[in-house]
Amino acid sequence: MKVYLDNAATTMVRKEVVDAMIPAFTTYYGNPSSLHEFAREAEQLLDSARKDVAAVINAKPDEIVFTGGGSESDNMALRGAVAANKKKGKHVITSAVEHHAVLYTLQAMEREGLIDLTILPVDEYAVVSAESVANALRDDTVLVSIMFANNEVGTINPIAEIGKVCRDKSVLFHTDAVQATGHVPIDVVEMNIDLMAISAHKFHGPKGVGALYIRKGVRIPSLIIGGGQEKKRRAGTENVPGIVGLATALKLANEHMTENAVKVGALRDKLLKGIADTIPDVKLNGHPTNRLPNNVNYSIRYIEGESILLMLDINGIAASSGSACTSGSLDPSHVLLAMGLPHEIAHGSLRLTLSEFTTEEEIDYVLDLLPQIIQRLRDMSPLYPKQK
Amino acid sequence: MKVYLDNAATTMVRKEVVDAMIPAFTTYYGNPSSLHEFAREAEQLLDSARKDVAAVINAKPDEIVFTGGGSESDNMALRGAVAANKKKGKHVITSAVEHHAVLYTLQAMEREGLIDLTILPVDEYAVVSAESVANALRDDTVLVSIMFANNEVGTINPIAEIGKVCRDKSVLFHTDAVQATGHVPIDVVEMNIDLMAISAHKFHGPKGVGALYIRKGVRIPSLIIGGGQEKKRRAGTENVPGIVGLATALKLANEHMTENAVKVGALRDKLLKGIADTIPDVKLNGHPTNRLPNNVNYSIRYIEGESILLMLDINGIAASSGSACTSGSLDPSHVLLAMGLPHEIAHGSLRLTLSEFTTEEEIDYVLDLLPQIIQRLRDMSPLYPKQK
Amino acid sequence: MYTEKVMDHFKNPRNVGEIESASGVGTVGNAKCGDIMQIFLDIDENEIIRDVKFKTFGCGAAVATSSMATEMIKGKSVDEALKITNAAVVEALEGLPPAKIHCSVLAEEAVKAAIEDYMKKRDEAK
Amino acid sequence: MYTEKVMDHFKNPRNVGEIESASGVGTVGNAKCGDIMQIFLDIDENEIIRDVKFKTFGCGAAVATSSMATEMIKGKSVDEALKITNAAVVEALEGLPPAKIHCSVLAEEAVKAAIEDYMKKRDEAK
Ligand SMILES: Cc1ncc(COP(=O)(O)O)c(C=O)c1O
Ligand SMILES: Cc1ncc(COP(=O)(O)O)c(C=O)c1O
Repeated sequence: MKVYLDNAATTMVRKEVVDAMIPAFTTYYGNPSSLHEFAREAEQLLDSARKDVAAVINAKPDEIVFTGGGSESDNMALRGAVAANKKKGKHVITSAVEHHAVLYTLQAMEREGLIDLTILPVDEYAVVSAESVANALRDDTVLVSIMFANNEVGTINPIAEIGKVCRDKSVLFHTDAVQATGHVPIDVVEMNIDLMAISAHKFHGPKGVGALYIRKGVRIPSLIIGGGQEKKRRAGTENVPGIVGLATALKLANEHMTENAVKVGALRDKLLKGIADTIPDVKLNGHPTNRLPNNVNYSIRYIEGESILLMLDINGIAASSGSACTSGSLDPSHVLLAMGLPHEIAHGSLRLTLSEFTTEEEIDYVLDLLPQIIQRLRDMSPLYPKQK
Repeated sequence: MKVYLDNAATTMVRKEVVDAMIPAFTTYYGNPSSLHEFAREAEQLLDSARKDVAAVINAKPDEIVFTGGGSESDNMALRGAVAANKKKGKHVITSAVEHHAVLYTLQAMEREGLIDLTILPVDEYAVVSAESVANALRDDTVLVSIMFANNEVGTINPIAEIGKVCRDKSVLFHTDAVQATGHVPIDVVEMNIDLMAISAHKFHGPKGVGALYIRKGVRIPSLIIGGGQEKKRRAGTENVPGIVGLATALKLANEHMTENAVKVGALRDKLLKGIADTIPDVKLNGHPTNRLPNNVNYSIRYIEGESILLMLDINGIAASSGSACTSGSLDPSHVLLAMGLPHEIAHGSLRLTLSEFTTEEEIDYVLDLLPQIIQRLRDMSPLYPKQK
Repeated sequence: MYTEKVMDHFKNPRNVGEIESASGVGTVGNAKCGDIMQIFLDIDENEIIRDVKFKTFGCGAAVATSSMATEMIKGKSVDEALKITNAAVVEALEGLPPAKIHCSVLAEEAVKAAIEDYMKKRDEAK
Repeated sequence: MYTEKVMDHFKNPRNVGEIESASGVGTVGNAKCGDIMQIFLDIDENEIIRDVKFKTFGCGAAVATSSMATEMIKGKSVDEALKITNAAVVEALEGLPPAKIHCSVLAEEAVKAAIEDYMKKRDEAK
């Protein structure tokens, strides 16, 4: 049996999305900037994709800029917002549990002397509170960047509250919503969001395409300079098939959001409970209720994450430990450490992330295997207390 | 009849490429950074794509970084090379006929105070000579960026000579090979190229994916920061299907390069001659022989480019005037002006760019229609001498 | 990018041509900017525009606005024709892309230049 | 990412366990860095390693290098076992990813620590 439980890393592109993309590869392949029928067809695809994406987050179509992915959207938002506000100041606030596309970018900008950076701590559930943001704001604060939902532990932040705090002080608020978009409701107006990063491959769309919501009135320079595409906000021939894929996937995710949250949430709860019931010495990471419906993250004492992944993989189960991009590295998750976990426990985390394509049989299979795997590895571990 | 002659703007994705991409959307959809079978499958696709791309330009696989397109590759090369050589100096040399992804980026960097910029003039054929580069080199020159082939007029520059001049002085040489890759032979070693931008959608690959060749030993910082993908040179989940598409398209283009150059070149020559024979007062733009095999660019006196495009479009023919990304703008082509054309003539240029899918019937159709269209517009023009 | 109305006037421009010994001729724009419009008027003794022709070097919008402007003033009195505005031309064409509004301005200017030329000739003839 | 040999030793680790009243025990690494290796030796009067067991907290490479190292020294004399190098362990495993070489170093260190422990005990007993 093959079980894919690494949907926070990336998702399968759904059939409807591939079907929607194919005509843009082979028939409506014109460059939208050209002046002819092929170009107009491509432009219409772009326009309708932009409308669809905007509608899902309650934005206006021209507030959506399509990019080459979530990381590019984050980089563009951060560098752009800081460059546009040089005169006002250079203080930026973020949190300790951000994705590296935000954290490393801001840290690089700090090293380049472009910003003064405040990295807010989080509570034991990885929540960033609106109060901590409010307390960190200074007269020279130009940007607050707090993620919508955490990619490792699934915790959802109080984005509307943080947005309000920022708007009240006229400070730009960027949120990395790469994990949240298509999974939980987002209203950029109600939540007072100024900038928001989206990535298609996290909701059954294609890799290599994303979007940045830029609220009307917020002007930021381009990260990629050249042709006048995307109203001069992002140069480069538009990735029409990818953009169509992003929009199709997001529209579908949105239409079935409630129903999927219930369905996926039920399987997730079964998995959560099953693990807690059959495996001793485990600790749930992330907020118990304010979390993405598809996220399970446990620390499993006495053993190390990679070994668990390898054992699962041998048995056909795809999972992860921390985030995908750092799973090759030796450091334990910066998210778990920021939540206060000791190093040796942070090393032993297991993230299982479901999708609407996950079945109950798959969950049963995992619940059947996991206890044996854990026991086997524990029996090998010098940390595991004997006779336990 | 529908005739697509705007292949310099973008190309149709060929069937073999779409077929190669589909499994990466729906089956091998893992995140290459994860630790499981889905991830390893995706990683293998990436590895073999990297090998294929490297082989075509005589590079080593780990000298290839995949990006979100030609513009991103150019921006990354330029910003990266300058940032990496701050200590040596900040003088950069480029040419007046570069694509805006190079020219506007360098001009923005000049405004930001990051560089001193020398923009070399070109000759009447848009050629940048190696002598002019040699003469412009200074002790504090850190980068030369000269395009391989021009996107508007198709002129091919003496890249190997320019590369030699730069290497002799240990100055980094970047070439924007977006129009050349897959169309003419490129050998990065023999040509002494340090950095080279590639874009898939110019050779029947997908939009939104490109590559940057970075010679071993050349270290440049990332443009997009975050996860450790592409050996920490370009953050963001790898666009596996797009990269597979790029590699498949480039491999095919390379395998059939000679045969296509002959086939496309013959049709191009028929079109060139047909226009010269039937339409008076036209001027071929670009080098008569050192030009891309698929490029036709004529200035057509007394009339304006957009009108010609509209008339062609009404008759099913997709063409362009200057480059696609500026066709919406009011300025005449900066390339034609740099070549010394007067404004009113630069306004009336027509670019017809063929592909291996162009047929003789299509060329005949264009040759049949074009004289009437031109005559009709000339009859409407106050510039057209009477009784001519 | 263009409305159907614009494309109709581009494809089938009304009143293309010149008028020999016209009552007034107006030429505006320049080739450097990519647009030249020329309007020829034939005005009768009651100051009614009996006939009008145009020649245009320029983009689709330049041709369409010239064509539309000639239609709008044909048969009108000189005084009425002077009231033509670029906004009215745009409206009659059911809209123009933002980057092309300047063409409608040129069309308005061409009409006015032709009428001024007529008035100058008329006053000189007095 | 791992060779077949590594995966074989990870899936079927040789000599897992502990030895009660071992001749020597070596423990290296720490949980903070994500790897702990423990090696237990049973050494006979001729200084031959009669039996060896290990326990490891760590990644796949940590398990595989421990397993391989125990295989390589089992039946060997203490002197021979002291000559084990991390490079030899890597070679026996047909390679390790660059980021995992430190695991082979740990395995070498664990063997040496266990032998040192044995020697210390032996010398104290004299
Ligand atoms: C010479 C040249 N450089 C760069 C680019 C930019 O490539 P892309 O549109 O893939 O970003 C293009 C085409 O648009 C080009 O023709
Ligand atoms: C929270 C978060 N931000 C940003 C990213 C980066 O997105 P992408 O890989 O599309 O560049 C990811 C996923 O990789 C993520 O989970």
